[in-house]
Amino acid sequence: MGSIFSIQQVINGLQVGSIYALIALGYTMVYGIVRLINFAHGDFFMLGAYAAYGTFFVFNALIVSKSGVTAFFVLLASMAAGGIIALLTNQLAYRPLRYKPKLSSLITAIGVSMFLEYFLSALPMVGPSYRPFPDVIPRVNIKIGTATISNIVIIDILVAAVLMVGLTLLVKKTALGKAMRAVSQDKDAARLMGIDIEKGIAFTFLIGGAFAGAAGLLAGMTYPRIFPYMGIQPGLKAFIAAVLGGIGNIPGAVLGAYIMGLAETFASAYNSLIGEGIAFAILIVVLLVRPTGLLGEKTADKI
Amino acid sequence: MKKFRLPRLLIVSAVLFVVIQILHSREIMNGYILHIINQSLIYVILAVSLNLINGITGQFSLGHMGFAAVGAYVSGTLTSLVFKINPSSPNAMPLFILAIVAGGLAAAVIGILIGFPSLRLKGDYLAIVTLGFGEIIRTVFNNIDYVGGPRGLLGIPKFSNFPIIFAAAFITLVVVRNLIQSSHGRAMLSIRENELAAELVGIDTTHYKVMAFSIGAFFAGIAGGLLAHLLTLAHPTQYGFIKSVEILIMIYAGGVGSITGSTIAAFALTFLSEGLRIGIRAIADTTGLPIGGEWRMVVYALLLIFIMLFRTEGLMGNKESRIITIEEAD
Amino acid sequence: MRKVAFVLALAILATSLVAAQEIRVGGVGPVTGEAATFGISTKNGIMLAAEEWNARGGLFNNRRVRIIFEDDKGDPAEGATVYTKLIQQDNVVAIIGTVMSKVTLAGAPIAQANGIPMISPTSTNERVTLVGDYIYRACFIDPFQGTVGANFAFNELKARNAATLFDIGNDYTKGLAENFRAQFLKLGGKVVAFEGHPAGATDFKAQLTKILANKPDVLYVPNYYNDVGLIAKQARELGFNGPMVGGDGWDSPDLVKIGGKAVENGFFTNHYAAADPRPIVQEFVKKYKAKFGAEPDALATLAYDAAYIMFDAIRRAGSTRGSAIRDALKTTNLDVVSGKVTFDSNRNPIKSAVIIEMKNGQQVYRSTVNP
Amino acid sequence: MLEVKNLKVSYGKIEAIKDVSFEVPDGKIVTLIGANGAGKTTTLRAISGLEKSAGGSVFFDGKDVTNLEAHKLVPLGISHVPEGRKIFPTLTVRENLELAGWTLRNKKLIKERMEEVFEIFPRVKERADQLGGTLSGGEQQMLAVGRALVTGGKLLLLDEPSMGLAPVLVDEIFTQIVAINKRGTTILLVEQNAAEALDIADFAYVLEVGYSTLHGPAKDIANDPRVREAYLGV
Repeated sequence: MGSIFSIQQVINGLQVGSIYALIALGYTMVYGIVRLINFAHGDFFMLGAYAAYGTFFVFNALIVSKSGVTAFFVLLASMAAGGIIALLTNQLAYRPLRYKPKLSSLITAIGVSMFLEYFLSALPMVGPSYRPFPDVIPRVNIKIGTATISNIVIIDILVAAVLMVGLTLLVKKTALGKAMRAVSQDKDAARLMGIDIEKGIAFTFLIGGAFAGAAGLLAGMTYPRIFPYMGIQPGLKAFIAAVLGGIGNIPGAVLGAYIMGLAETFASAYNSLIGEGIAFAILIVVLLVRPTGLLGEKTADKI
Repeated sequence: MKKFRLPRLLIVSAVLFVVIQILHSREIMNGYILHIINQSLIYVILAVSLNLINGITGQFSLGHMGFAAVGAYVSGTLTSLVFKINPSSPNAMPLFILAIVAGGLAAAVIGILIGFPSLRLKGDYLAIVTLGFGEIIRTVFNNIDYVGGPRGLLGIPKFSNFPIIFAAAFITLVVVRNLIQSSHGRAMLSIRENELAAELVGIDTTHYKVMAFSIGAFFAGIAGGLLAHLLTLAHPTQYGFIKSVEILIMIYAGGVGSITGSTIAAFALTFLSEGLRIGIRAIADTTGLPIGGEWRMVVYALLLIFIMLFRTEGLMGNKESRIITIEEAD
Repeated sequence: MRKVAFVLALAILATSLVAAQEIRVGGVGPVTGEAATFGISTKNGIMLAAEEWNARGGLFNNRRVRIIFEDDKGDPAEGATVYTKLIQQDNVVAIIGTVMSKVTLAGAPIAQANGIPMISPTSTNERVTLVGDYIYRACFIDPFQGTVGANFAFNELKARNAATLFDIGNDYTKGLAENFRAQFLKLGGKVVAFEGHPAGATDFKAQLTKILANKPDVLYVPNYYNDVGLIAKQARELGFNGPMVGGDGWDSPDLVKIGGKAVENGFFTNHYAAADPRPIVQEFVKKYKAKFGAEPDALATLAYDAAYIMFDAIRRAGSTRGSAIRDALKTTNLDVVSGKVTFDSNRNPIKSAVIIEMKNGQQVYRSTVNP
Repeated sequence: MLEVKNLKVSYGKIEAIKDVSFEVPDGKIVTLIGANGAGKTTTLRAISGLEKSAGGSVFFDGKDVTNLEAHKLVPLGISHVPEGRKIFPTLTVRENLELAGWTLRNKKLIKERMEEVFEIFPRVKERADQLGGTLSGGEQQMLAVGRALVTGGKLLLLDEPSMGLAPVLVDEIFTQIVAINKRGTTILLVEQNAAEALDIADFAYVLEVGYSTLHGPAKDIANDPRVREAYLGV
């Protein structure tokens, strides 16, 4: 039993959870405002990783002393790539269908996701192969008693925490955040307040995509191997985490992500066969007990 | 009293069946085309049965291939491990059909189980839970060594052929058509349109949702069984959520709630995906561009986006062809 | 007018003669989807082999080979479709493919039923060639590599407590792990942990933490290089310094690029050593690099070999008849990159394995093991 | 102030309104009455830009505003209190009102207007820090009107303000509507409670299955026998 619930396993679970959290944050924002399962979100994550990869090599070639400057631009590139592609996807594929049945945009979302994956995989200079991700920041392992934690894991956890707090403040305290919440709750009413909801939605995609991009960079640093289909599984898991925490709820997404990370870790440590299904099992149990997720707001159906 | 008339669907199906048989036996149509037709027909069963759950009753399910997996594994286990049917023995065919139906029934039982969350959950929440169920089913098969685990269930006899698959697709169409054009179907539609209102006028929504899930799952199980006996194997990775999404694409491209649309889309998308093999090669050969099969899916994805952007309601909208609708006798 | 018609007829005759001279061979591999990188390597290997044979004047009677390569997406259903297409639509005389056992097993019955000989470069599942007498393979089967790995760990590394980590969604890695365990136990060793991870995982620490708590002195990781790189890194991060052993899935230049120093003290069973001075090996590595800008991995090598084996059989058969090619395959005795190949009665290749050690970021030849 | 000419709106193939024309003069209260499904709500939604019209035109202050997007109409001076109030349930009452000042970009002005709203509806002030979703129906209606006042339009579109309210509250709401009108805001009122609406309105239009049929001074319409029979239940 010791090896199942040891400090090391807790650290392992937190690491897995923080990557899920980073993707889930953007996922839950976008879902909250357009109520669309954005299948392409995991691909924005993947694009962020590739943008970071490319930028790293360009900067390494240009600048002799790497370190800080490179890391900054790599982060910028990953966020820009994720954000801009998310924005473009919204404008080209989702916006024209905004007032059509919601499921038609779901299919375009699937189409966009397939396109991004297959396109990158077919593109000669990218290709389907696994690419070794460089150490943007040198990796240092820190010993805590019998457990080991790497500086990358600490960065992951910190970034997830900072982004969560920042996003919560943005949404709760700023006028822009309130407008975003208004749009997510009632689009017509928001328009009647003079809010340009398309701008609000576009902004949300930009932020959500940028977060996904940053998550791609961090995932690349944590698990130094990237490929065009790398977004599918984490995207799915992050979506589950977002639903688990209560979709549209920012702390909920992070909570859901860490619950999933820890549950998967403990389950795999207990018996590797059940590790794979545990995320789904937890999800089903939670939703059956609390259909709006752990922290989801109860909005009763009114006649 | 309704006058007896040979239904249009039966006539059209019979003609198509005979034409395809003749074309194939005269070798005008090669085995490849026939294989794509077989595959399309299996997709017809999957799409029409998913449409019953998703399009008609409005219960967003993302785990449809999980039902197909149950059908494939149950029927495949029966024919290859339990009955150990020798295809040449005289009672092989009845046993095979028995196995396929058993697979469908097993899937229906699972369908009832999965139908229950739909009583509590709606929309995207239901979608993610059905997706979860589908993935769990897949994981379970992946971990049972008796049915091959990650090696897959191998050595399934090749029983599926064009007449059998055609008959199964025809039966699926007739059953689902008759169902949705009956009072049951109208009850299901009313759940999709407004569940609360349906309840208020006294429709037992629980009953109809579970009914949609179990019947939909039954036919998905049949399709899974037929596929397994066409490929001679069943493998867990064939039934993942990406495959469920492919079926979903078919019903939306065809038009939600239209089984005519699902049927056409199942054929159109299967032939499109195959046609692109030849198309991409032709482009590469004529232009000299260094493009290969890896571009096929890029084009497919783009076409999918364009279909949804420019034909949002799907190919058929929610209309049915006159071939599908039941004629009212004058 | 009559003259024009004559010239036209001649032209048609000429082109049809040229077309008749061309021998169509099918190639299959997953070039899209999550296994696409393996499919691309496979395609590259086959294409390079075909180019070389054509440069030498074709397979026989100056008849050049034309590869029709199709994508199976790593999906059995697509595999069945593609095999049917190649046979029925494109009238290929033989098929080289495909990569994954589950897909090959969907295609093989179709090839067998149509009397089209085929050779899979990399499908390791034992049942593949048992489908029938037209079905061959160019790679080891699961039991062989697992056994060699266990012998090596026990005898050479003097390990007594072994642990394994494999992909539960992948039959190749699971098969190797199971056969390793069986042999290691037979030798008198102890398998202190036998853990799997889900397909597509990137974090293996939960399993590794559990494994390392049992203090193994060797870790058997029969995964593909992309996973091995990550597993090695994470194992080292968690404090494991012992040797790691794996199979031919390790053979890729990307192993070191992903795993870095973590793959040092790693050993794997393979078909050949890239540093092998045999000219066929050196030629192949050089040509492959020149054409595709990357070093070949195991998949490219095996695909290249599989194509050579098939082309050689067609040449010796001197015919495009399926049964003739099949009979020629049976008597294969050929030097290819992965060594000298003959086939046993189950149409599996009899060839020796080598043990490669990862040292200073390089593959170093260590020993040869004969079956 | 507002002129609607031959307006037409369709949902897919269903024509919700086929031909509706009317005028709202400056400073007056105009009411649209009609049965359920006559197209009253759709007319308001088309004016404020929530629906696209399929034909006809809308002039506001002499400017053609046909099919202008909703959020662009707000700064021009059209405030719409929609059917069902559409309060943001998880924003507080105060946040609901603040958002209504979105286009003003002037914190002082927003504050002033909020104070005005609190004056008109003291109940809203009492509830200022509660979540919108926790208010009673009457309070939500007051908040909805309050939001419209913060946006500060010259023309206020009111959709069924009395729906689902107790008679006492209905009277209060109608009293406040008159008061708001007295302060200089023009009002276009859609009501099923035709008697009350005709009582406070200056002009009235009758909508029937997508067409505007009768119109005239509210008093005349109230006395029209057909209206009395169909809508006033006399």
